[in-house]
Amino acid sequence: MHWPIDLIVLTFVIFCAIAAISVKDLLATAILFGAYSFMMCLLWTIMGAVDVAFTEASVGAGVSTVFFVAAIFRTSRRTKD
Amino acid sequence: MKFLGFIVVCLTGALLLYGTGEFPDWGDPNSPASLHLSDYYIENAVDQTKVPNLVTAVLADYRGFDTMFETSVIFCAGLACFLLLRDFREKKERFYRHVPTGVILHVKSGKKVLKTGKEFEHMDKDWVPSDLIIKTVCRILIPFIQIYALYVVAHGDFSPGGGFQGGVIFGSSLILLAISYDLKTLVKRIKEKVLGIYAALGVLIYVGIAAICMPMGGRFLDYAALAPLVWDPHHVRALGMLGVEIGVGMAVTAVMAIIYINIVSEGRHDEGL
Amino acid sequence: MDNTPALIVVTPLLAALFAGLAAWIKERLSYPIALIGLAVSVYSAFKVLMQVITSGTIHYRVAGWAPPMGIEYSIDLLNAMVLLIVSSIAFLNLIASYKSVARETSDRTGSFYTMYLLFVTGLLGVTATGDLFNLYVLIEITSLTSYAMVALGDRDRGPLASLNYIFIGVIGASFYLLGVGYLYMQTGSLNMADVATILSGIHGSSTVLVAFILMMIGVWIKMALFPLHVWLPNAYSYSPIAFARVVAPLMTKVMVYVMIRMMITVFGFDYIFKTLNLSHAVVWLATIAILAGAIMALSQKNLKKMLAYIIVCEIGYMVGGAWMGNQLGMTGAILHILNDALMTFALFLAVGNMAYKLKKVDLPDLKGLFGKMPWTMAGFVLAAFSIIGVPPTCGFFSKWYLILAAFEAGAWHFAAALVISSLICAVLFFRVFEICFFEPISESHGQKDGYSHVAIEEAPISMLIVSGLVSLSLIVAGLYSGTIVNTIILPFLR
Amino acid sequence: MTDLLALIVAKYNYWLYVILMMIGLYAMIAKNNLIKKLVGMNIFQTAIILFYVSIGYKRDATIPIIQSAHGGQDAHAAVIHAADYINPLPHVLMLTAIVVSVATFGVAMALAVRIYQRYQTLEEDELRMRLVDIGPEK
Repeated sequence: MHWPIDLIVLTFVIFCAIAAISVKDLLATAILFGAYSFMMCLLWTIMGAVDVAFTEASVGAGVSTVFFVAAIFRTSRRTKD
Repeated sequence: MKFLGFIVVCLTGALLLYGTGEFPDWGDPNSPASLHLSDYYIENAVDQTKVPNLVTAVLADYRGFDTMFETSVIFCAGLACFLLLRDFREKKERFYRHVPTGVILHVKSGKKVLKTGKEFEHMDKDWVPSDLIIKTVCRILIPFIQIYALYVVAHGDFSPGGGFQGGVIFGSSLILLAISYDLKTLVKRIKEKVLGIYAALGVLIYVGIAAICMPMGGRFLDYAALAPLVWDPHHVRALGMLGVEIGVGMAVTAVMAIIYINIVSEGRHDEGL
Repeated sequence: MDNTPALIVVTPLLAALFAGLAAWIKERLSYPIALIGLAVSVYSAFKVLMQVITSGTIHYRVAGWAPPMGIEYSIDLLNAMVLLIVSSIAFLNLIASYKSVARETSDRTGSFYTMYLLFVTGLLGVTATGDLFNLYVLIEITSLTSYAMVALGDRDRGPLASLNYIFIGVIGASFYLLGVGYLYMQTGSLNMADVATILSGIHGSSTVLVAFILMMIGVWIKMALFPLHVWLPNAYSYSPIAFARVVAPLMTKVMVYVMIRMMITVFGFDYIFKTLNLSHAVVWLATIAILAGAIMALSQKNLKKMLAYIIVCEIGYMVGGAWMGNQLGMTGAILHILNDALMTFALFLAVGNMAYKLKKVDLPDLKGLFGKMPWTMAGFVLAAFSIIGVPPTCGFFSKWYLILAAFEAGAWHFAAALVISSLICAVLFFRVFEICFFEPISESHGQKDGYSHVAIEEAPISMLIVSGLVSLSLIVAGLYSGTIVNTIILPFLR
Repeated sequence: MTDLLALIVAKYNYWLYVILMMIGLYAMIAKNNLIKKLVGMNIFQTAIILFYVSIGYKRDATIPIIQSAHGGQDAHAAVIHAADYINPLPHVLMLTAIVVSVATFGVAMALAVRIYQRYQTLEEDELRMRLVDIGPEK
């Protein structure tokens, strides 16, 4: 029975998601989004999807965040919402 | 717009929740999803393909056709970034740094190119002095990351991982090089042309292995037809999958680097993070 | 072993990769490679169609695994017809657009052809596949290529239109994917035929209902049915002309094909029309779509935008016909896939020729075009007649079937919308003809007194030949539509 | 009480995935900044992946890598029980979906950079104003 762990991580995921779309600094969004991806990856490991979790760890938390930061570097950090 | 969006979202949520009403319980071993195809794969995949990681077996063999197009999607993304952003015009403004004194030269326009070497070095516009610790650590780390990436590609048959994950890790090692030094270091080492050819070649390895099966008397992607070509006909499917994974790894590595370089330098390939 | 079904899809993909590689060596090499790849694809599609007509549905197991385990191509008459349409239109367009590609994307033609071939691969794969998830991956290939292409065309507005297209397109594809997930939850399978057999036992399930709604919304977003059409006009009018000419006739039609495939093969008529009884609601929706598309087309000042709204209107015809719930309606809808692909292609070829010479195609720019580009205009007039529905062009026949179906089902509002939209199209096109024929050329073009002294400035010969060929094929398709219905559509529906 | 708890345990994963998806969809529709919209798009896509992975999960089962096959020769000796392993098919599908989503994300980022190059802003209302400024379309 590991549903309590699953539930806790899932709550974290939802917190990260809400935080990522509501902070007013895009760089913070990028980092929170990386945290979100990593939490998601933990969740999938708990559910036994190791390959998917591995991919998410390298793509979502890794490369996507880098693309994100790169794009913010070339555009702007400021946002109105 | 916000209010309308809220209504649409609530409607969608209600629809989806309504659909969950008749779902089997979470983790129920007797749900239809885990009985029909899943049982077949779990019981027969190892026998038929000699690959213990079922995900790889299904990914590269039973549903290898999906994966082929998935690799094409990645190739397509790299190509799209190239097409959208690549800008072949040289920037007129250049910065150089005189290494011994630390004096910065700002060339506003003009054709003359300073020879970079011991005395002068290129400098980015938003330049910060690169840190010795970061440079050294990354220099040590990068080869290990790359070896790990190769391990992930090669060991995808037995443990989690495979071409895609390995490729992403290898690609991120290149990106790390660009971040810890500067973009010019990466672009100088690996030419744009090499990356482009690698991306296309990776997908071509996949499609090529799949297509060779046809003149060999099999169907498209039927690795069993390749048996006369390999040294170990008993494991021909596993070997076919390995070849395919290498192709995927190459394509993904190159595409990740292409996307990063183009985004970070706005397509000019001169300066970046 | 006969591998022709696989060749239809695989050769464009292989050609795309070789074209991509060749572009790094010499940019000029990629065009002939693309041409050869598509030619093989057309030949294979033709061969498969003949085979299906003589000996019935072809089942091709990719990788040699039996259907529910592996991916299967099951090509019946409907698939085979759409495959032939897609590959030949893509091939013809490639011939016609050599010059315009060289002009619009001068320093990266190789990449353009690679992208083009990948797009065609996606469309062909969507049409040929018999697997629900494979369909999703291929839809993503077509979408990704079109996102990039839309951004390439108009440098000012293209990227923004493309990003909006991405948001909407991702929602559409994700809804489809969710629908597949809900189906997988209840059936445990992804193969269309297999899912259909399992579904026939669990028609009452709410999960299946939600899956059906999600998949339909996803496909409707992708085909731009009326309230979900917002991405289409911008996306089609900003992309480079060589790409617009292939995306406008094919993308939406292939998505209509996907909808019909879902209705017939996966869910079945019994489920849709007896268990759910959704026919009335959707036919009303289609009626509104037709009227809205036609009225929005009236208010456009740019020829490309106007045609894009006419496409929105035509989608209403096909959706309405398919959901009418009788054989006539389905016949009309399938025949209209063929006819509308040809008509739209002919129209966009003509517009492409104009855009090649005039640079922009706002309505005032077209003054005196009959004198300047007589052959192009001849093709345009034929295609316009076909859209309006003048016999013996092919547009008339599919409309005829649709109207008969509407009468049979008692859907008077749909029949009325068909007639009204045809009238609006007539008004639209005659307004264009009037501008092109009667209004004298403006001073800025360098001519002094009217069209009598206008030098003929035609588009390149390769464009004209293709344009003429396709426009003539509208009449041929019209004359032979009885044969098409009897040999392909009716046997399929039985 | 125990019934309710059992129901929650049985279904909460699916409910929370719906909530996550609503968050993503709301960000895509209602947010003003294009990059925020992209984040919403990614959340939306990962929510779907979470849903698929939840389908595949089986109680009391292990990850879909067959242990006995590592042994080499005696691979056929051990009998494989399907109930002991998690369903691998959703994982395969989701690997593909992740790849597709990162590809879309990359292209969208490239487009965002292009838009910023042209208009110096990524806010939707400002972009709309700039579009009015450049006048009627060509």
